[in-house]
Formats: sequence, C-alpha cells, structure tokens
Amino acid sequence: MKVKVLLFANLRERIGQSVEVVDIPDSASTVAGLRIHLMQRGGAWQEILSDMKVVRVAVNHDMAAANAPLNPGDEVAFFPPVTGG
Amino acid sequence: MKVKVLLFANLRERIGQSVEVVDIPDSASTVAGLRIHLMQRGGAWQEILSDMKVVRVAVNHDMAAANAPLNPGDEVAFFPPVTGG
Amino acid sequence: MKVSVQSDDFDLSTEVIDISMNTRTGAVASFVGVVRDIPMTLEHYPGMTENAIKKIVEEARTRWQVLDYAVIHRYGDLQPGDQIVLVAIASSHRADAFAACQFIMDYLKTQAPFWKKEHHPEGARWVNALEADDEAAARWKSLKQPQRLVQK
Amino acid sequence: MKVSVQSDDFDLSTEVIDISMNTRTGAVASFVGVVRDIPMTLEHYPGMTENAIKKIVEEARTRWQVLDYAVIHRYGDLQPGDQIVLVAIASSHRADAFAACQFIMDYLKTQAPFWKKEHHPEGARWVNALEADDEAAARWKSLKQPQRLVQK
Repeated sequence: MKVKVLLFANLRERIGQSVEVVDIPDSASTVAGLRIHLMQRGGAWQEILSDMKVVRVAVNHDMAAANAPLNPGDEVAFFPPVTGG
Repeated sequence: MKVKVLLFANLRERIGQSVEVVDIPDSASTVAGLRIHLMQRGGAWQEILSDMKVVRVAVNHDMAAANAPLNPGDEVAFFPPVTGG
Repeated sequence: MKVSVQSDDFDLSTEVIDISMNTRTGAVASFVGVVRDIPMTLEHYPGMTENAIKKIVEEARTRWQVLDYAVIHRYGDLQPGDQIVLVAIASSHRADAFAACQFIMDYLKTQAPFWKKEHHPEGARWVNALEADDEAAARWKSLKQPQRLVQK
Repeated sequence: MKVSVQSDDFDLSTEVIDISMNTRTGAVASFVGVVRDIPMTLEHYPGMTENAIKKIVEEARTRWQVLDYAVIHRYGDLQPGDQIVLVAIASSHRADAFAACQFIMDYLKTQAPFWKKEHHPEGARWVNALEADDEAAARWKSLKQPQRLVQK
C-alpha cells in the first residue's frame, strides 16, 4: 500500500527531499513498520531515523506513536522536536 | 501653620470643593490632628472623615499614616480607596 | 521608558514598536483595559498618580528583566469600548515580560490614585474598591524575594 | 476567532481592535515575539500547524473565559527586529486574558510544528528544542482541572 512521507527541517535537508510516495508491504503498516522500512534504505535514511528520541511522527496531521496503524493514502510526517515562536 | 488640603472623588463631591489652604494649630500638626481639626467643622466634613477605613491620606504625594507629621506648606490629600484601570 | 497619564487615546502598536528597539528584545507582553458596558469618568491626582505608577514600574524592574516599557493611563470621560489603560513590557524572555506586565496591572488597580465614577441609566455612582483586586496584588507579596520564572 | 500562519507581517493594534468588539470585553492581553540578534528561517507544516494551534486555543478556552482571540505565526525568512508571533486574548477579566495568552504561548513553543534555523555568521544551524520551554508548558499540566485565577 502507498503512503505519503513528508520530512521537515534538518531531516528534510539531510535526505534532500521533502515529500515522497512510498509503497510499503502490509507487514509494515504501522509507524514503526514504516520507519524500519525506510531505515533499510541505509545512508541518510538509516541515520536520521535511528534515534527516535529526536524524531517525532505525525499521521494525517496528528502526533502519532510507534504502534499507530497506517492506512493507504495516509500522510506520515517525520520531523525533529518543534522550536517555534 | 498652613497646609494645602486636597479632596478627590466622592469626598470632593460631598464637600463641594477640591482644594483649600487650611490654617491649623501647632497641636494639630499630624495627619490625625488635621483630620480632627477638619471634622470639628461639622456637617459633611464630620461625615466624610469619621470613617477612616474608607478614607486614605497622602502627604506630598506619598501615602501617609495617621501619625505622620505635617510641616508648613505640605500638600495633604484625602480620598477613598483607589479604583483604577 | 514611558509613563503617561493623559486624557487622549493611545495606539497599542505605536507604543509596542517604540519599546522594541533594543536588539535584546525577544518578547513584548502587553495589556489593554477597555470600558465595558457603562460610560465612566476617571479622576486622578495629577503628580501623585504619575509618581505612584513610576514606583510600581521600578518595583517590577527589581523582580524581572525589563528592557523597556510603556504605561499609559487615561482619565476623564470614557465610553464603552474606549481604551483605558495600556501596559507594555519588552524583555528578552517571555516569562519576564508576562510577569512584569501582570504585576504592574495588579498594582495599578490597587495602588495608583484613580477613581472611577460609572454613569448608569439610573444615575452616576462612584465605584467601590474590590477585594478581588487587593487579592490579585497581595499574591505578589508572597514571592519572598525577586525571582524569575521559567523562561526562554 | 482568528488563527493564521503566514509569511506576511501583522499589525498588533489592528488585531487587538478586531477582537475587542464584544461589549463584554474589559481586558485584552497580548504577546508579540520578536527576532533578537540572529536572522532566521522558520519552517512549518502547512495544514498541521494551523490545526495544532487551533487545538491549543480550544484547550485554553476550556480553562479560561476567552471572548475572542487572534493567533498569528509567521514563517519564512525573518530579520532581527521582525515580529514572529502574536497571541491576543480578549476577556471580561484580566486574569483570564493573561493566563490564556501565556498558556497559548507556552504551548506554541512546544506543540506547534515550527522549526527554526538560525543564520549565524559562521553558518546556518537548526535550533534544538529547549528544556525550559517544555517546563513552561508542563507547569500548566499540574493544574488538575480547568480553573480560574483571582480575577476582576
């Protein structure tokens, strides 16, 4: 199934892109599953997603935990802790 | 000795004047002494100065207690508790 | 560094911009009091009122970082919707700006010589001092020494 | 009732006047965040950022009387002295206005998806989240239930 992956701030810069549609196996249909799927690409993906303490995840604009389920068409964003205002 | 007496808000309205130079005997040269001196005029003066819980006093722009001394030329203001802003 | 007691209206943006010139300024907290539904006349004590406000501000400056400030209080006849009072505090840190602004407002209500006469349909009457305001001012006294709140 | 995430600048007075139309309004507390000495770029997450701010505001409205509000947060390139964020709260009571304004600012700093990149002379770097901001937001959690402060 396909989900839309968004990256922000230093994650976006290190990967060199801000959005990608990713086809994931059904076995990867949680936030944690998607993360492992992307880390298996190695390189910057492996690096930026390995320390979940400094990576936050939102699914369809709501903050999501590792065990949150994913559905086709979901928008999944990875970003660092926020530093607004 | 002479002091300048100012009245504000409902005190000013009830006396019907806002400022008066008052000549007080040396024996009345404290805030309390001035107050008693003015109360002896009777009428509205007696009324408005009889309940010191609802009358505040300032001498030369600083809040003053009953035993504060007065000197010639002092500006003594009587007014109700403030209700600003 | 402005304290003004005036009958004229004021403009919040103008005052905030005036106090934000310091390059260390990161936070400006401000407060505007507005006349609710009853027309009123505000009386003050020229000279003493300005001095009382300056003392309040200096007390705030011993407790929090205040880079610049504007305090304006109007007197005279005011209609519903009119602005009455402005307190604006510029600081490097938002917690200091908020605390100083709220502290000054609480004290303005209880320490500055202003008297409010409300013009009700059934007649005018002087407003009595409210205990809630004294309580709001008193809670600052329980801060035993100048302190800074959690800040950024 | 305005939440806006925009690159354009804003005018504090205009926003405050817009939210002061209710005749029950007696108090307007506002906050403006200003860029200090370092130029910065603010990135946000279109859609999610607006939603997050709206949730923060709704949470504040369960705790305090908020008659009207304006929250504006800028994104993009900002220079020293530029305005970054505005929170303005209209209420009948000043304690509610101050508390809601400060609450929203504390949460904006920790919950709203904005990321700050500072452009130092030696190079650009993304700012790390600060513990002080988390603490400022966390202290609101110890209020076990919606409560109102001493007010007038």
